[in-house]
Amino acid sequence: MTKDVLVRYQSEDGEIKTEAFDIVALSTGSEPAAKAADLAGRLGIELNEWGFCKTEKFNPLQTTMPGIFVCGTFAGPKEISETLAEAAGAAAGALQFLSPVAGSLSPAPEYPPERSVSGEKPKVGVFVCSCGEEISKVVDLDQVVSHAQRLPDVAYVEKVAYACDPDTRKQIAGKMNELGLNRLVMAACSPRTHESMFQELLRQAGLNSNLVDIANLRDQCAWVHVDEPEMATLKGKDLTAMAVARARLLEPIETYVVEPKKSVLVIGGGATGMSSALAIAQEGFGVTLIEREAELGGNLRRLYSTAEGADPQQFLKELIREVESNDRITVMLNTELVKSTGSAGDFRSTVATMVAGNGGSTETEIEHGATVVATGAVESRPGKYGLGQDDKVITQQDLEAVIAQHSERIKSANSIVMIQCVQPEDQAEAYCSRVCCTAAVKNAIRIKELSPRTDVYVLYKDMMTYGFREQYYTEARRRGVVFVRYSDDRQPDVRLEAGKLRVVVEDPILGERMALQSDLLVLSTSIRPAETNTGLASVLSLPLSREGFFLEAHLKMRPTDFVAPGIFLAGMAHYPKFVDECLSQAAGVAAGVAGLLSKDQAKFRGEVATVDATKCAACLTCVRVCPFDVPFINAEGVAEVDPKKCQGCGTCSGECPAKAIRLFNYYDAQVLAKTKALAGQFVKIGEVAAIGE
Amino acid sequence: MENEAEKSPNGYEPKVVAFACQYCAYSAADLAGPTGLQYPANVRLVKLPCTGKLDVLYILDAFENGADAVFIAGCLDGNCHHVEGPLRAKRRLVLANKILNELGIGADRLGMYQMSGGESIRFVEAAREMTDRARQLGPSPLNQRKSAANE
Amino acid sequence: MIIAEQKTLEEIKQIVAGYNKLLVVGCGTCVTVCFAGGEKEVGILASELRMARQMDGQQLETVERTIQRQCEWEFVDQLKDAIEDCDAILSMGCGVGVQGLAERFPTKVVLPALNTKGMALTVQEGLWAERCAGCGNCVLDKFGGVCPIARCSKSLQNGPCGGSVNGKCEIDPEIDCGWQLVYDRMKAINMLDKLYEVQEIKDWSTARDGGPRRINREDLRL
Amino acid sequence: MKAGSNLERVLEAGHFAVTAELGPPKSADAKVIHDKAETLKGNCDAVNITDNQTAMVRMSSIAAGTIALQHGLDPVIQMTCRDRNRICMQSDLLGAYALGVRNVLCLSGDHQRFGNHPQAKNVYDVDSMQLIRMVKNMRDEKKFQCGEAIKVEPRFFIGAAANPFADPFEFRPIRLGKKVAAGADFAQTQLVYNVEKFINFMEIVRKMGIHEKIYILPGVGPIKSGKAAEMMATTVPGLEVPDEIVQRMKKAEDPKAEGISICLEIIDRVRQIPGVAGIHIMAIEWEKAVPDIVQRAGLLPRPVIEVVEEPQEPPAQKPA
Repeated sequence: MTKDVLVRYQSEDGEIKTEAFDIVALSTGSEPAAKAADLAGRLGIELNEWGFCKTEKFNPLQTTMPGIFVCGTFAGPKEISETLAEAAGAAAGALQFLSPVAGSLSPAPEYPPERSVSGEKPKVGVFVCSCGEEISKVVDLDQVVSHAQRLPDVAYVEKVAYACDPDTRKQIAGKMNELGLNRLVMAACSPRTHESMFQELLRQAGLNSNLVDIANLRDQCAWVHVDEPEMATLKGKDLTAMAVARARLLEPIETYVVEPKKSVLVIGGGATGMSSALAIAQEGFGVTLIEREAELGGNLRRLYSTAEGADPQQFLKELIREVESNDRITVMLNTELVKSTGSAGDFRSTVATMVAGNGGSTETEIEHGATVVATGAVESRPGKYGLGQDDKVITQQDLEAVIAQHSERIKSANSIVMIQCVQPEDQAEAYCSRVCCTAAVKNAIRIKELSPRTDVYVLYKDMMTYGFREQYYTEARRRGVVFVRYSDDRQPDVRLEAGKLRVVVEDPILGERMALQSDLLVLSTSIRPAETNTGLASVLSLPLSREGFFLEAHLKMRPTDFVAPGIFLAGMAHYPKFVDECLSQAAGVAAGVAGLLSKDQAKFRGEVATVDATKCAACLTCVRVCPFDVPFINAEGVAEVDPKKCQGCGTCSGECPAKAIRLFNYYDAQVLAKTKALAGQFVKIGEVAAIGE
Repeated sequence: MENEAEKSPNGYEPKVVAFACQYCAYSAADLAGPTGLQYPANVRLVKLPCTGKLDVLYILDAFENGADAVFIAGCLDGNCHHVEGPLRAKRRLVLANKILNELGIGADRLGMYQMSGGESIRFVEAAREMTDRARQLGPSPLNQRKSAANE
Repeated sequence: MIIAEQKTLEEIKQIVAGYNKLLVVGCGTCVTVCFAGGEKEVGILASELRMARQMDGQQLETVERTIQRQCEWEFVDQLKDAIEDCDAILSMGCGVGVQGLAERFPTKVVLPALNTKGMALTVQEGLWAERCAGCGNCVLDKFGGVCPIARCSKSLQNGPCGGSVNGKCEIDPEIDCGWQLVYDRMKAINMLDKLYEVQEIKDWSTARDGGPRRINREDLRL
Repeated sequence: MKAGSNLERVLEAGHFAVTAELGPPKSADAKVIHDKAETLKGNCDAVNITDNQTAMVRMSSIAAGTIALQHGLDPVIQMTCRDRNRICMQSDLLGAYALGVRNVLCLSGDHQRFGNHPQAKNVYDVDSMQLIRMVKNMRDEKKFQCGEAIKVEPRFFIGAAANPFADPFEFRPIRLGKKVAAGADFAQTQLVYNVEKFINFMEIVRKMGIHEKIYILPGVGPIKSGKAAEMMATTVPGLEVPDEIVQRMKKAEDPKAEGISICLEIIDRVRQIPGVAGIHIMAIEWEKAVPDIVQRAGLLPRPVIEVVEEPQEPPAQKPA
């Protein structure tokens, strides 16, 4: 008995195959939580036909009961980042009811007063986390522990199971206190995800939050060296030693306080931009909404129906009316961002408004505490299959207008063919545009509703009508829409013969070539990032993905943030999305903005460059190399860096020939401590005069 | 793993130090595990806020302290959070390469890779390539001299 | 500012051969600005030299210090404590700095790590170009503010030689013809006619040709 | 008569003068000079003895000039500012005069970067303009540069160089004018291949009246091969060889013959230009071509002018 699992399945060419597998993983669908109906009943909210929370297309976070919001998978199956955006959005929804007191209620955690560690010899506590078994099943933590015990200034070493567990953190904080430890080394997971947690721990222990270094034993050791336990253990010891070496030299961080400007710049006047502007305005902040085009609405202007039946044009009209009548919102049309400086809470931007007629523009300076990027995306129009050459070849967005405004064209058509996944030749990266399958299915149904006799063919590679949208696919099939799959190596062939479109496609299941006469050929073209993204990314110093969309701070955990504080992201500027998804994210952004601006003081950790005036030769190197034009030569004739503007990249300190500029947390001595630790070298604390020197 | 077999019989395991930008390469390295990727355990990352912070001294110090190979891992050109970090880093490598060649350590022990924060595969390729190179080149001549001196 | 650049590693290695504990001294003014001998370069060179020595199977100990100016006794004196147990001082200052250290520490070996190149301005980050030859008798009033002594390869004072082509000097296409610059400037400020005068033979006694120069300000000296 | 050299007498007499270049050897071999002198004898009015041309060490121009004198040639010794300071220059001038040399051509000199001693320290104590003035003051004021009197002064016919092809072009005639003001009696130019540009130059020179104050001898010379033509066109700063000539040289079946015929064409054209007082043939390391060129240009025989106290006829163009 091998205990293999035998799987019998039918291959594409119809052959029945049987194959043996060691493991079979089933991707099962998600269903509402068992007690969802119960809860819904008690809250008085309605559920949809699948038992998930019922929502409306254009109000995706609102339950049927005013004042009750929904987020996450209770409203339908979805991805982590979406649930997080929705969570923030639902919070923003709730905030609307609390706007007069927004922010003042947020419970500031109570911390003991901070103990000064200046003048103290480093006393390092090393806590080695097994992360359940995630780390310990690869790395021999006992060896790490005994190695750590021999490192200089290490006063205490302990192995813990889950350092992220609140109780464990409390215990660690207690231990720090009890033993008078003044530096913390966590041999655990990635600082990217957990540093702030351990910083908080230090504050609980009455220490400055900066006195921690993390040895990334999980993400950068155990998880990636599964098959080399001995080498991984060796590396684990090194990483811990490197962390200890740097921790010994860490200094308390100063926090800079800014009184945030209570206003927001929203870039993009589509559905996303407008709804985030509204949500932000409802929180009590002023909004300047800039739109490149001459009118508001963006892509939504060209959307005439939704699969779910809601009327986008009606919604749009309402939205524009609300935005225009809101006295906290200033709308600027024909306007683009040309310059933006400053930092979270205190931005200063210049926008240019095209003056009609003369081709010139006027510039306006705007002060704002936060920025929202909601610049959308565009349907591409590649010159494929005759698009742009023959008016019988149109895009899915064109079809929206034809159905809504020229239904006679539909009614007179005998046959309409749609081709999915049409990507421009010059599109470097292949990606799924997510909305086009549903759009095709929706429009196919509309065609069938208008003209049941018209044949509709959808040539597709892969139909992705995810979530509840699957019902429309079923509906379309029921109405007789024919779906024909094609593959990348056998793309449909379109010819114009005697004024008629002839589409030839090879049906992989039948293995036969089908020739379809077509009165209208509809292409589902890929949704492209706006061409202005590159310029805007450079003005705002923001990263773009390889595809050219804006890149959020974290793929899963921070879907509406950029790494740069104070700048937020929503809608199709991020990647192609449905309207409801855009609106959820827009609401999420409003929550992020409120979190930043509702406080009287926004605090920023001073991971910034500082100049040692006694060493500065005023050589201007920093002035020349800073990508953000921050350093300047001050009245005393030496370089100066405004900590509120410094982005903390360290370019100036990397280049300064006098070593007069140091970047907090990346002092040379601190960085070099890590490489020296590799060779078992640890500087004597007294020898590093002021650490940065 | 394919590298396993190549691990040298005399027990030489190269030490590879990577200076990684926190926005891209450090994140790419973090994401390798969850994406099901593995790379040689010889690589130790030192996090930088940006490759613009890179100092030639860091590279020299890594070699002086026993690294057999060093690589810089930064953002893609035009996609740097701080605009031109990788461009600066590349300029600084010009000097570092010159020094390594003059010293006889060899600039081929120093590499530069660029990736976005999500491209763990690129990070893994970089880690493998530099580790393989360090294996092929053998221990850094500095380490050879040192061990010879100790014997 | 004075510009200088580092000697080759090979040359410095030979210069410091035989010394086992070196005090590497940077200078915080001119040579810092031209990336030749500031604190950053001190760190890099010290590391290079240690590794170079290690490559030869030997050891070198370095002590790294950077003072504000090696041409001032008060700053030079700050090195006193570090000097005693070093075999030699490797100065990363200009030629003045090296001699400053040598004069102040008469019994110590002081070695140069830089080649001093002259007086220059920063054309752009990483590019410095000579502007003054220190002739001791400034003639810039006659040449529209462009010095033909420093900027013409032949120090001609009466116009360009026959090697001036497309604004470049015959000796190097990277070097501007000093006389083209003079000509353009004089034209721009409407003073071309000044160039018609024959410049008499120059008195070089004010330059280094007249012997080591010094400036003596009796009003300042005690 | 300022110096009474053959060259001065020929020019004063209004003849179309011919000078040729005689390059001293890179050795101590006097025979080379003797041979070259024999070749040139009777084919020119004076021979220019180059002074460590292109900064390559060669036999001293004064020494080689003295040998040329033995063959009855009238040497124009060249003197650059690169290798001598004012003390040495004046000393050499006294010696050269004592040995019978009567012409001197004052030059800046090629930078040593191109020569065989690029590590040398150059002098440039004095520039070519100042050298001209110094030679003139020694002759006319009987004074050393420092102002001290000279008992027996050296009397030289003073030559200057001019390059109509270098930049800035507008300054070139002015610079020649300055040399006249400094005291130059005659000027020899860089090799002329771009005749059009030289015509332009002369036009400005005439407008400024310079040609009335100085004898101008454009430099001409035969090119030996297509490769040489290309090299001259691309690598020699301040020398202009039009593409048309390069092409002709490259296509020629007998490049040497073609080189000579191009040279003859150019001589023919520059002779027509008002203000041109003669030609200076620079057949670099190809002195043997000179007799042929002079003969075919119809410039033979060279005039023989008796040495007399005063000129017998008034000169056509009298320098001021």
